[in-house]
Amino acid sequence: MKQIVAVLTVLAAIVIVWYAACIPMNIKGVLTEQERAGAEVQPPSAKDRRDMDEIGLALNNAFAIPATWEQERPRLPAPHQVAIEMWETTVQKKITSKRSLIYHGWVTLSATMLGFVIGTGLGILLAVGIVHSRVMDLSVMPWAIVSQTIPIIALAPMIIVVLYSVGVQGIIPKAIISAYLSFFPVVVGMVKGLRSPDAMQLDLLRTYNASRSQGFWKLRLPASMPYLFTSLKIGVAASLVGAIVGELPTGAVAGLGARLLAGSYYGQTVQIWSALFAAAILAACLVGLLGLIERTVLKRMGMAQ
Amino acid sequence: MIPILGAIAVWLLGWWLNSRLASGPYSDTRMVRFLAPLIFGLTVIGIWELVVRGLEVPLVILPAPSVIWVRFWDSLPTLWADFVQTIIKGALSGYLIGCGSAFLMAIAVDRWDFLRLGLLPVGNFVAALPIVGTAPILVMWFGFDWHSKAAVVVVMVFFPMLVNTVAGLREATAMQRDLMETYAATYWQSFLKLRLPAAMPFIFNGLKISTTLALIGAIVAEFFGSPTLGMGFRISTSVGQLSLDMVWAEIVVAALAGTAFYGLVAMIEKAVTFWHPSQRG
Amino acid sequence: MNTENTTQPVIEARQLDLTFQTNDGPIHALKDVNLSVGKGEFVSFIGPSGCGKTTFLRCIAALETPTGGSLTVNGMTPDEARRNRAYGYVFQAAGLYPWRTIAKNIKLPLEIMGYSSAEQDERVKKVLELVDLEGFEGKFPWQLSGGMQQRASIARALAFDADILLMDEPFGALDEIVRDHLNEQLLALWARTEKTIGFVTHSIPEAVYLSTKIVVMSPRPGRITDVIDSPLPKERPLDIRDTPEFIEVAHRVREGLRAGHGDDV
Amino acid sequence: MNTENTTQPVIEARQLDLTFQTNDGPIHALKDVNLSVGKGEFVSFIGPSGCGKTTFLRCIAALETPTGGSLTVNGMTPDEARRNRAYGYVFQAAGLYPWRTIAKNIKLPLEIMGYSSAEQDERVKKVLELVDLEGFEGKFPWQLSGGMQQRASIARALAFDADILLMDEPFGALDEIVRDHLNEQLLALWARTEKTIGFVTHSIPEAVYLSTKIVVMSPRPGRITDVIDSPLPKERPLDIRDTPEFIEVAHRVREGLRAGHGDDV
Amino acid sequence: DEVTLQLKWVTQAQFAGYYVAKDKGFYEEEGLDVTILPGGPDIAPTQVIAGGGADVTVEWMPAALAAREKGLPLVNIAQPFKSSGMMLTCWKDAGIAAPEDLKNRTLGVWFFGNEFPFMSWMSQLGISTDGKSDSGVEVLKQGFNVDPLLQRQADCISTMTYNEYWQVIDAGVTPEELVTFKYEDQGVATLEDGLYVLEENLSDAAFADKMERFVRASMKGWKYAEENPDEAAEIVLENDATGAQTEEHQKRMMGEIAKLTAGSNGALDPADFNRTVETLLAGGSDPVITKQPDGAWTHQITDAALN
Ligand SMILES: Nc1ncnc2c1ncn2[C@@H]1O[C@H](COP(=O)(O)OP(=O)(O)OP(=O)(O)O)[C@@H](O)[C@H]1O
Ligand SMILES: Nc1ncnc2c1ncn2[C@@H]1O[C@H](COP(=O)(O)OP(=O)(O)OP(=O)(O)O)[C@@H](O)[C@H]1O
Ligand SMILES: [Mg+2]
Ligand SMILES: [Mg+2]
Repeated sequence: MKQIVAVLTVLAAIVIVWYAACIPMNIKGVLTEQERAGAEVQPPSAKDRRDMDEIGLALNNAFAIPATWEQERPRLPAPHQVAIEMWETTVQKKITSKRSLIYHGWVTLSATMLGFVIGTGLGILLAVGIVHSRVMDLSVMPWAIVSQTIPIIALAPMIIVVLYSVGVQGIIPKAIISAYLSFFPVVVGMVKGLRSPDAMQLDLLRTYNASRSQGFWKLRLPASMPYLFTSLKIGVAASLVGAIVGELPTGAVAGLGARLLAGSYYGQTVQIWSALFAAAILAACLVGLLGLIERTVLKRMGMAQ
Repeated sequence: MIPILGAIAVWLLGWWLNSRLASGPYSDTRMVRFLAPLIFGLTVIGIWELVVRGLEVPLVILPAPSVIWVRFWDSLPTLWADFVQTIIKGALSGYLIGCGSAFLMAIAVDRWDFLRLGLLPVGNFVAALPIVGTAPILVMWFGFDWHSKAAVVVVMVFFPMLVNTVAGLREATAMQRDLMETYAATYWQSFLKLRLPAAMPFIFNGLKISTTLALIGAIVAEFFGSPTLGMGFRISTSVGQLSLDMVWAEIVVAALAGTAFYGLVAMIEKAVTFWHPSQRG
Repeated sequence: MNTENTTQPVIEARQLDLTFQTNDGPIHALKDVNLSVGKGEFVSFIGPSGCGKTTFLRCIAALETPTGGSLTVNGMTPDEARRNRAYGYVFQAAGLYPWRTIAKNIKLPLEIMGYSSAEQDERVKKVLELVDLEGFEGKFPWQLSGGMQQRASIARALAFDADILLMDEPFGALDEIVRDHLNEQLLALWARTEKTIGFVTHSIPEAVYLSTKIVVMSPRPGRITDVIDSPLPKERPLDIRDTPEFIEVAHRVREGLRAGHGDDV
Repeated sequence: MNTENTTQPVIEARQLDLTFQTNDGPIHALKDVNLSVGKGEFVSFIGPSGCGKTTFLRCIAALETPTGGSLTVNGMTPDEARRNRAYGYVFQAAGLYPWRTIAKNIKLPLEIMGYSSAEQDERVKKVLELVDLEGFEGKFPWQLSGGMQQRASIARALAFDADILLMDEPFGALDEIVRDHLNEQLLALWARTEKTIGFVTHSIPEAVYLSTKIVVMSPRPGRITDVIDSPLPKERPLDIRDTPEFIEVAHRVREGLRAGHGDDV
Repeated sequence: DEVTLQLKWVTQAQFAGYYVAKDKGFYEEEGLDVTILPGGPDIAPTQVIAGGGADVTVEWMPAALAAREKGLPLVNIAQPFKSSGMMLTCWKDAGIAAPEDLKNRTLGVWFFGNEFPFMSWMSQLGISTDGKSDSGVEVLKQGFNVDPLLQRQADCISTMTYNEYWQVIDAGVTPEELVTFKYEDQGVATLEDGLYVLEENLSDAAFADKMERFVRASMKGWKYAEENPDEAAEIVLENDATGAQTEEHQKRMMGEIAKLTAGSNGALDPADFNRTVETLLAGGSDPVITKQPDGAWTHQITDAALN
């Protein structure tokens, strides 16, 4: 309850700041429009206004302030503009329509899910290898860190082209980029998790003369569950970013990334912002869903108190 | 065919060497901890070279490491200029501003519970905004030079740093806090003497995550507009010109810079949090 | 009987009540607790796990707020007393800060209370001697054994001049020999400084050996079932534990405990 | 004296040595340890912290490899004995797996050793009775008090038929009343099953009350300073602790400990 | 037979001919099953074809010639676009009237292989591109929209006659406020939107035959699009998966595109090729190509396809 009040307060504060920020951000564009429409603007020429202070401009031309919240292509769209756009492109469009955000969200989501499954699968396998083989631990782990310093996003177009060349197209290239991004947090989290049993718990199994696989299934795997879920949550958000990145270079085909690109290409700031928010909401939903699964699983395992 | 067999041989050799090292008597020494990944890296590079040569992969798809190496040495001045533009100006300044302001914000969040309850969920939401969407907006707002890149980096590192620092500041155990209570310590006394030191492992965790984010952010932001300089600019332009060797040379720079940056932060961490069990092990 | 009536009470609880609200419903941790402790007394609290010993100590130190009844310390509320820095508290685990050396850990309260640097050094030296830890000032907590850590945490509580020393099972983790030794030292310190001490323990001999007053508690809800004023003299060599008076008091404590335990074994 | 010579030794250590290599240089944890334990004996290990009690127990269970001397268990190496599942080990902390219910925790060794499902259920039922935990099968560890957890971990070690039960301070965290009760039960169990038991404790009365043989150890380097064969009968009511024999043995143990302690108090 | 076509950019009227040919069944008539892959901001069509991801690609000639020098033997088999649509669009009030006025300004330029015509032009003008000075300009790598001009971060930006220019106009700017320099008018135009294939494939008779049919059908599509611009624009819209394109913009674009394709029957005019090569060879200190390209185009396909 207290949390809801707090969140709403913070949101309200953000919205107010946002509206206020629209004024200096958009005032120059608005004044240019007003000038073209014949209004009297101080100073009258766009060239003079170019290097002027925005807040001063807004004060000098107070009549133009309301228009900063209504521009068609603002530098910073007002919150209600984004909200209306999202409403129109989700609820008011058929979800099969190419103009529906839900359709595009679904396209992105399917690549995200595929990539997430591949990424986590590989991540867990690698983590198991690292935990069980000292050779892998010594030689692979440092490179996993180095691999994260490579700007994969910059490589996305090349990856896609290379995959084209072996005949892989469509959802797979996106999924691979998304898998690459989700892979690392899962490896790190799972290595930590699989190593989380303490010496005593391991010794206990030794006194039973348990085999390695028994040790894995009965001790390491269950013990790693909380870590797994934490890293899955990070991983799924990364996956989504990966899928969106993968959509950019393949051209404005479909998906939230394509929406972002098209919005950017045609200067449709409102569309960019609504695609951005759609992506963030999608991420929040995925993380929330994982949180829900986490809670039920851990509860059934008796690990949530 | 022969290069492919060679590649398999290189793989087996690398694996054999590392197995020997790992199970040998010195497997816990620093030397091995350094050597094993090196051997692994060299193995991968060897295989790469042989496969590219063996299958005659075109240069415009994947250049061989030797070609990249030559390009790297030939283009040092360009690479250096790009490095300064992207890493020093864009990534580093954004990193400092972002981590610094996140730290200050974390103190405020820690101080007022209301902020923690309200801001953190919103913060997590904002952190989920994909960089490829925010970068063009920030380029539009902050111009083409490194300022917009720094802004992208600030946005990227702010929330991971905030979340980690806030978690860290709550890390002190109830008993440690109670002790401060019995001394009737003021807020700032208990902050400086208890919560801040206890938070250090978490703060460094955030700082480490942020290093790679900063690098990636600065490079990717250049895709959306830049002066004719910078690693992201060079990568995308070189792809267009099919100079894949240059692309990979820049990637080498990014990996080197990222590893060095990460390593530096990890070293400072070791010095500051020497007392933490994870550093003593 | 010897001290309670002669001096004004330092700690006075009347019908003290404390209920924790938890997700599984309320837990009645303390119920109708009445206790009066005079200046310079050594009070031990003993009772089965979960009977509210720690909770009561925390109430005295203003770390917990009672939900009913009254509690005064030196005639003030516990919170005022806390602000006057009346308490030295030793927690069950040593709770040293791992990033500070032993000496710096002991200096912690002194820094907070604004002692001069010279005074800090002097006091650290004094209390380290008191707990036999000379030469370990520069070590970090994790370089010391559990027993040494516990002693350092006692030194930390002694470093400043708190009237009231509250100790929650300080010797729980130590072996018998070390424990005996520290018991002797604690008694000597108490005799010298006239501090009022509240002491939680699970060991009957320890409680009887140390205390002027033994408070036996029982759980669900936590309450005091017996308060035993010790007839033992203030001067207590270790072998006092073989005297009939000692064995008798120990027996009474054991009976009280057993009664409180009931079915819960 | 009573059992050692009549049966073939189950555990036999000759000049056992163990040195840990650490960053701060080697630590000599065990030096020249000689011990022979017969079938069905109850051996207690007592000594100050860090004297190598745990290390010795771990050597027996093949969790640690000695660096010198010889050690045989049932005439085999400890590792062979481990593979024959000769050991039930109770660790100092309960160490239950938090994601398993009490019943499932007790089943863990049974699953690993491949008992049939029906047999598992039956054994769980039996050992839960033995430690007075009927009705708690479905609970998770954190829903139990510390004492109950410790009992569950003892049940886990009893569930399969290990010849040798090794217990490392199993009752360290319990209060005296609960401890007495568990001591009685452990003795009863031992009398019934004829297991050989190795038991680490810090409490002199506990060691004397339980054991047929008390091994006193001293640190730096860890070695055995005294082995006391108990003259007490096998049948031991709780009040045997007030008999002169008991007090005498306790005295001898205390003296041995004090000698070993030396300056290290 | 299957043919994969890689476009240079996203689905829009710039590629109307191919979409029309597909939609109207012209490819089918030739017995072809054509897959059209849209491009995007960071996809290099040359790289796609090098990797075997496409049989034929739409590319600009400078990029294709540069790739050829890099060892990727691309050959122009058809040239549906006669003229160049590229231009530089500037604010008039910034005081720019002639190319000489560009000195000391900030210009937005596309990179990713599209910077070659601009670089050649600047070197012909004797203007350096290393930064603002009396003899130089500051070059920005502009993104794929017209914001830098609208936000006045740049004095001039690159635009296409059929696309970005109209976005500026759509943003409310009147043509009178702008000054444009068409590369065509400046004599530095280079050939755009040609069809390129890998040289080694051409010697394969089956492939050549496939390309003949492809070019024939494509040109039929182009001519149909020229004659029915509105219908062509709608076909493009139907093929746009993002749903971001507007009908108005695409119809107008189709109109502009028609002007560029008008003079071509699909066969490359060698004179245009030579002019392009000259322009590129003149490209200053860091020229796009260093030597006269050899065999970079052929009439083999168009001769067979169009006669
Ligand atoms: N913060 C809390 N919230 C809810 N319940 C609590 C809290 N602290 C203590 N309790 C409950 O209050 C009761 C008394 O706890 P307390 O810690 O005082 O026992 P104790 O006598 O110190 O036991 P022990 O000997 O195990 O330390 C217990 O039932 C405990 O579960
Ligand atoms: N894995 C290890 N590496 C290095 N030193 C060790 C290790 N295990 C134990 N030691 C050292 O060996 C000595 C004996 O330790 P051990 O745990 O056997 O003592 P203990 O008698 O069980 O003490 P306690 O009563 O505190 O449990 C100690 O000095 C300890 O520090
Ligand atoms: Mg307590
Ligand atoms: Mg031990």
